[in-house]
Amino acid sequence: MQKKTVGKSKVSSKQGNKLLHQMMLIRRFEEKSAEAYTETKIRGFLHLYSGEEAVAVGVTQALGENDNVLSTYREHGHAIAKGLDPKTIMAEMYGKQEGCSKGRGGSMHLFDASKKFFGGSAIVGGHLPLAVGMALASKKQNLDNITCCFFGEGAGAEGEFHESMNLASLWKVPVLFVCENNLYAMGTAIRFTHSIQELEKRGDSYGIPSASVDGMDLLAVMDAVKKAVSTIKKTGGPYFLVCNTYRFRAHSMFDAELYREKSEVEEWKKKDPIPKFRDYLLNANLLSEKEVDAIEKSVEKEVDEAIDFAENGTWEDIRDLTKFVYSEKEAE
Amino acid sequence: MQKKTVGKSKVSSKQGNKLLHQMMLIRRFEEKSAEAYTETKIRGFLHLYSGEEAVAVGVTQALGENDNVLSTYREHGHAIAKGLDPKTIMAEMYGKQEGCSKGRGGSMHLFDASKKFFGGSAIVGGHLPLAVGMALASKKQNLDNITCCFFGEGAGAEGEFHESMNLASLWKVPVLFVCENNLYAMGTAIRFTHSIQELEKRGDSYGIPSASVDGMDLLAVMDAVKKAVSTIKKTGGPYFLVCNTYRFRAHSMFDAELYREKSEVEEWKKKDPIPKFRDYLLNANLLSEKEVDAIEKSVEKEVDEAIDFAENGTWEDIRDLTKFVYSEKEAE
Amino acid sequence: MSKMIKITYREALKQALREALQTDEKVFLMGEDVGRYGGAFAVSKGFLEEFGPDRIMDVPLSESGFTGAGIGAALGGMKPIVEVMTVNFSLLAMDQIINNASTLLHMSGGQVNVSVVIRMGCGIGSQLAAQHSHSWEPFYAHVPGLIVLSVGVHEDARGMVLTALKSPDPVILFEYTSMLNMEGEIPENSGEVDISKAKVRRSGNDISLITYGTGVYKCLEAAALLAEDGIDAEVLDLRVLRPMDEESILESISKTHRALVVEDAWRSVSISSEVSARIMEKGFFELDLPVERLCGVEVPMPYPKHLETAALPQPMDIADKVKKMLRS
Amino acid sequence: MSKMIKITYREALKQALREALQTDEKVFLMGEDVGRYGGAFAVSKGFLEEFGPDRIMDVPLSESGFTGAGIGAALGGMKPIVEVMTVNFSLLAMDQIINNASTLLHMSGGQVNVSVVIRMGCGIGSQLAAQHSHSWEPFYAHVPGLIVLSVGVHEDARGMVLTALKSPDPVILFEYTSMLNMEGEIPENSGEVDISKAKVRRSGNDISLITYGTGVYKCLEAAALLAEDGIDAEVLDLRVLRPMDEESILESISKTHRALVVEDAWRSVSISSEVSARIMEKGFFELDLPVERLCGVEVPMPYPKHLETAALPQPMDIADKVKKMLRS
Ligand SMILES: Cc1ncc(C[n+]2csc(CCOP(=O)(O)OP(=O)(O)O)c2C)c(N)n1
Ligand SMILES: Cc1ncc(C[n+]2csc(CCOP(=O)(O)OP(=O)(O)O)c2C)c(N)n1
Ligand SMILES: [Mg+2]
Ligand SMILES: [Mg+2]
Repeated sequence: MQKKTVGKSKVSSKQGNKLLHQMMLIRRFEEKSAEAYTETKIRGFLHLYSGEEAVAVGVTQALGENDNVLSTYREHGHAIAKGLDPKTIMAEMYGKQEGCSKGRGGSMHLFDASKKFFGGSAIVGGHLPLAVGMALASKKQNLDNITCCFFGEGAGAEGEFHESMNLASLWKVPVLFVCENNLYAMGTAIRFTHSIQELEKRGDSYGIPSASVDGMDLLAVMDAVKKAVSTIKKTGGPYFLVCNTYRFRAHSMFDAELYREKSEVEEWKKKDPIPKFRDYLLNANLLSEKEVDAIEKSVEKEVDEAIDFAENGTWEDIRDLTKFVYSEKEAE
Repeated sequence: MQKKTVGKSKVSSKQGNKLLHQMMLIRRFEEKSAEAYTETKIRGFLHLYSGEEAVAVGVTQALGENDNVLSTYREHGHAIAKGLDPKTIMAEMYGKQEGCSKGRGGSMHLFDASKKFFGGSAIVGGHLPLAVGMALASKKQNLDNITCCFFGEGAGAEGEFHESMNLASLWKVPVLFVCENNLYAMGTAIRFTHSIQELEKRGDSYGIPSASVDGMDLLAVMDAVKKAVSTIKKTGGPYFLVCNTYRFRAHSMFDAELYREKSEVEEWKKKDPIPKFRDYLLNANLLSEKEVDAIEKSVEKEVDEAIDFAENGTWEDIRDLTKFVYSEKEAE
Repeated sequence: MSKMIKITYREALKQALREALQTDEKVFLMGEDVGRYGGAFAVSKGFLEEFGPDRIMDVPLSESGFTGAGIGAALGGMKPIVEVMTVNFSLLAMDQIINNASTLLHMSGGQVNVSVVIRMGCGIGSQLAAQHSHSWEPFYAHVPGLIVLSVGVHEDARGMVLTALKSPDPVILFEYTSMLNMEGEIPENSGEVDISKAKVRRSGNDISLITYGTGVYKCLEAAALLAEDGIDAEVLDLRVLRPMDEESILESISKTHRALVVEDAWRSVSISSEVSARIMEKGFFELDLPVERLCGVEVPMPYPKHLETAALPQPMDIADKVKKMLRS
Repeated sequence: MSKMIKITYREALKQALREALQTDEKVFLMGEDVGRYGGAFAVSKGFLEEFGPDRIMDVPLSESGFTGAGIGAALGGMKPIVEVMTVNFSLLAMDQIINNASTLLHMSGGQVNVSVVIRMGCGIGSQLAAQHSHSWEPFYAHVPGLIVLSVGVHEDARGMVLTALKSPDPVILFEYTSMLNMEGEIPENSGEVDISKAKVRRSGNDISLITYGTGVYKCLEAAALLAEDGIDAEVLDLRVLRPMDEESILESISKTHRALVVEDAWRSVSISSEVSARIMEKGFFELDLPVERLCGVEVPMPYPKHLETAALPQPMDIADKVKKMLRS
């Protein structure tokens, strides 16, 4: 099913280390988040990214500081990959005012304008038009940044997907649509949500260059996104990349997973992108076992620090309840 | 650009007469409506169908009494073709209670449940989901009717189009989507509304069998729709038919037509479906000049009667203003 | 009188839906994750197995599309129950609900009625923040052609949908996510309930607490607190937000001569505004005090618990407000 | 004081838009048929020629998509003016306006503001029936985070959009289709106007006619009729429907002690409800009479002229209502 990607990216030792580090950090961050959720430190809906790390990391490494990223409620991985500090993310999920959104957003609404990370959106498909608009603004201002928009395959059934693809193509704006096809939208399998399941074909039907890639394979994602970004840079127009992946955990913390077999999950876990990339680096002598251990330790420490930071964060004063309703003034 | 249609439908003399009659009736009806509008007898928005007659007539002749039709605000032609009485349509546009919607709807909201004509919808794209739902109801009840939904190419850019196509395909419901591509959505040409202008390709991207046809050629439309209906009957699922056509008149009565050249309109008028079909019948000796004259006279009379009927219609009592808000009770 | 049983709000909703599905073949349930997932809030858990995929339809994420299809299925003679997972997503279906469901009967001059029930999870969950916590009863209650119901107590959870299915006209049914696990008592043979009238949930003489939805139990709690202080509050559950049962409101006012309207929705242009305005018009001379409102604070819902709690009227706030009103 | 000139409402809107486009390169206009067609209501006629297709963008029929793109363009540093042809179609964009535009500032903890102006043609045209004639100011006025303006007079048509473009937060601007051809007088150098306060359009002592939008000239007409009968009505144009200028309302009440609220929107859960409720809360003891409302009759708009006219408050109805109130 996957389109062949021509020749895998070579990574340097340093780059490999960094990317593996990111993926492992995301994984560990999610595990700790789940624990914190169980301890009721984090509340609301919590959607974990475990299993999909190669997508966020593989795509984001190709973006620059000035490139915009928009994502869904399952966005911790994208936020970390875009350079948000895990401390402020964890504090956000604790609801502390030291959080990246001052505690107002929680897990589903991570923001950091300084890092060009524009949320964290919890209306499925609702951020696609925003991404097209941001790309339009870039075009109008002759900026040379691109806007990258992550969303799930479930979102592809929403009308906003259609409208956004059509607008992006008509206007020829530099937006990279990244569809994370993890086969399920909550408990609804893709065969019940899309009449045509090879979603990359959708892109063609808008005249948008498109490809699909094995989203469990970091190098493949890197290759695919390299092509995507260079196409965008060349044409100034949009690109649609489908990353076929899988979430290892439940949809959110409220999910009995009645809709899929344990064995299916186990099958997919064999394709875990982290050991796959780690082993690649080891086998290619780009990384040593010792370095892997060092990453593991570092990751553990970073996440612990994030938890500490969140624990030590402070609650916003209730008297400030109506802040952030209008700019620099309070709501009535 | 048009897909070849395999062999044109043969029509009998009687059928030819009837179809020509319908097309001519629609044309004349629209002309009279425009006059009545100028005389301020009809108000609101009035969207005329002149030029597109082969679509309504060609498609509807293939439908049965129990087949449902839903249409847009440009629906006089569809209503006439589906067997609504021109009298009640004209009365509706006059706002008289003898109108097919009791005068409540006007030009944009013609209804006749007894004829399975379900409007007359003025939110572009808004009736597509309804059509899918009606087809779903047919499937659930094992009825063997189909639901036919007319809409413009402009509507195809709305999210509802995407959602409806996907749902119809997933659910495999007997709906015939007829896109009347008249090249303009108000003043916006198709190249500004669709990144891919061969709209039939959209159908493919949902796994819906699709075709396009010269909508100025009645016989071609009949052929195409025959295939469409038989596919629906065979598969139980949807079909997407694009009829390429042109509106000879302005979008509505409020339109200075700044967006297109007079010469373009003149070019298209050469493809007028009515003389084309008339000449075909004459040449094939399926109809005589005398019979054409008879049709013309009859049509004139029918439309005059419609006007008379409307003129003699009565105004609903103002005290009934809040009728039809809830079933069989009045609004507060 | 029949035996009383204990039941959660979720279970009451579930029993009602099951009864509807069992009784009428034309009834079917459609919505995101109502089937294989078991319902986002486990209300329809087990239904897919019991009724099969034709009666329990999982739909793709496409609120406008499937809500419109539900309306269309009603036109086609079925009795669809459309579940919009939460009210927040209903904005995507608003065109279908307002421009189609509420107008078709009128535009067709009475020919075409839309007998559809649209259920929506409403209000806060628990710290679901600004895109998942809102209360949009005020939007729908504005629109003629719709019947808008709010499920404030367990008995209505067990009965409203059954009556709603008999309505020839479109019904919007608000269910409250935050109440799903709450236990309550209902008669064992509980079933259909009236859907035209408000209902007094606690009779009292000193002040009318007029409310709906999540406000009902909160007001009852507040009334209990007030009773300790010798204040006898009446709690009127509006139940039907459209068309509003003005008579019951005025009746209550003519007894208590004072009113506080309570709701989780934002204050401006809300159900409370309407209640207050109606009392102004028809109950003015009965009033000993101006009607006041205690509503959701006008801020998109913040994530942290303490701010979420502060953003909504709590029983204590209601009691305090009443005391302040009576003191004045 | 500057010279007064005669101008249509349409021309006033047009001059304002042109000025905005001329003054700020970041401003652009996007919407269905704003360019080649000249604007559905000819407001932007000639703009495409003057400013080119990058500044005057015709968009496909996709209200959610292009409104969201306008919001996104604001995030990206531009100053978009999004035209939603009529308010009726804005239901398709409501998710973008409410779940995105109004919440982003809050959800991001103040980092991301949405400086977009969304213009909508509102109210009746002339016999446009039930999908094209509605007044949905009440929906938007309910939502914190939005600034909601109603263009009731020519001066505001000439000025509001200019001030709105300076707002860091999203502004919804209601323009009235039925007023486009109406002539009015404005100062020759008319421009930016305040967008935080209501405004007394006619000063009077006997009763306050509180209104907005199409209600303003209708109330002025009614006031003229009433003057013949020696009744001195004040006309207060709310102008800003959110956040509402309560102070001006109370000020007027404390002078007249009587009020009638007038609007074209349906009565239940409307702007009038809110005005009445606020007077109840803070102006109760000033009142000589209960506040009354004269609103759109609660029916989807019927097509025939006589029913359309009957469905909305007319100057004569307003005057009659006032007389009845004062007689009581
Ligand atoms: C408009 C809307 N409808 C429904 C929901 C509830 N919901 C949240 S996530 C989700 C599934 C989305 O699936 P997909 O787009 O594939 O993303 P994934 O969660 O798999 O990453 C649903 C139905 C929502 N948040 N927004
Ligand atoms: C949702 C919505 N947006 C905008 C309009 C205004 N409008 C009415 S018709 C029309 C053009 C539709 O074009 P198309 O679908 O091609 O149909 P045609 O009129 O050409 O038959 C527009 C923009 C509307 N009625 N509904
Ligand atoms: Mg998914
Ligand atoms: Mg067209």
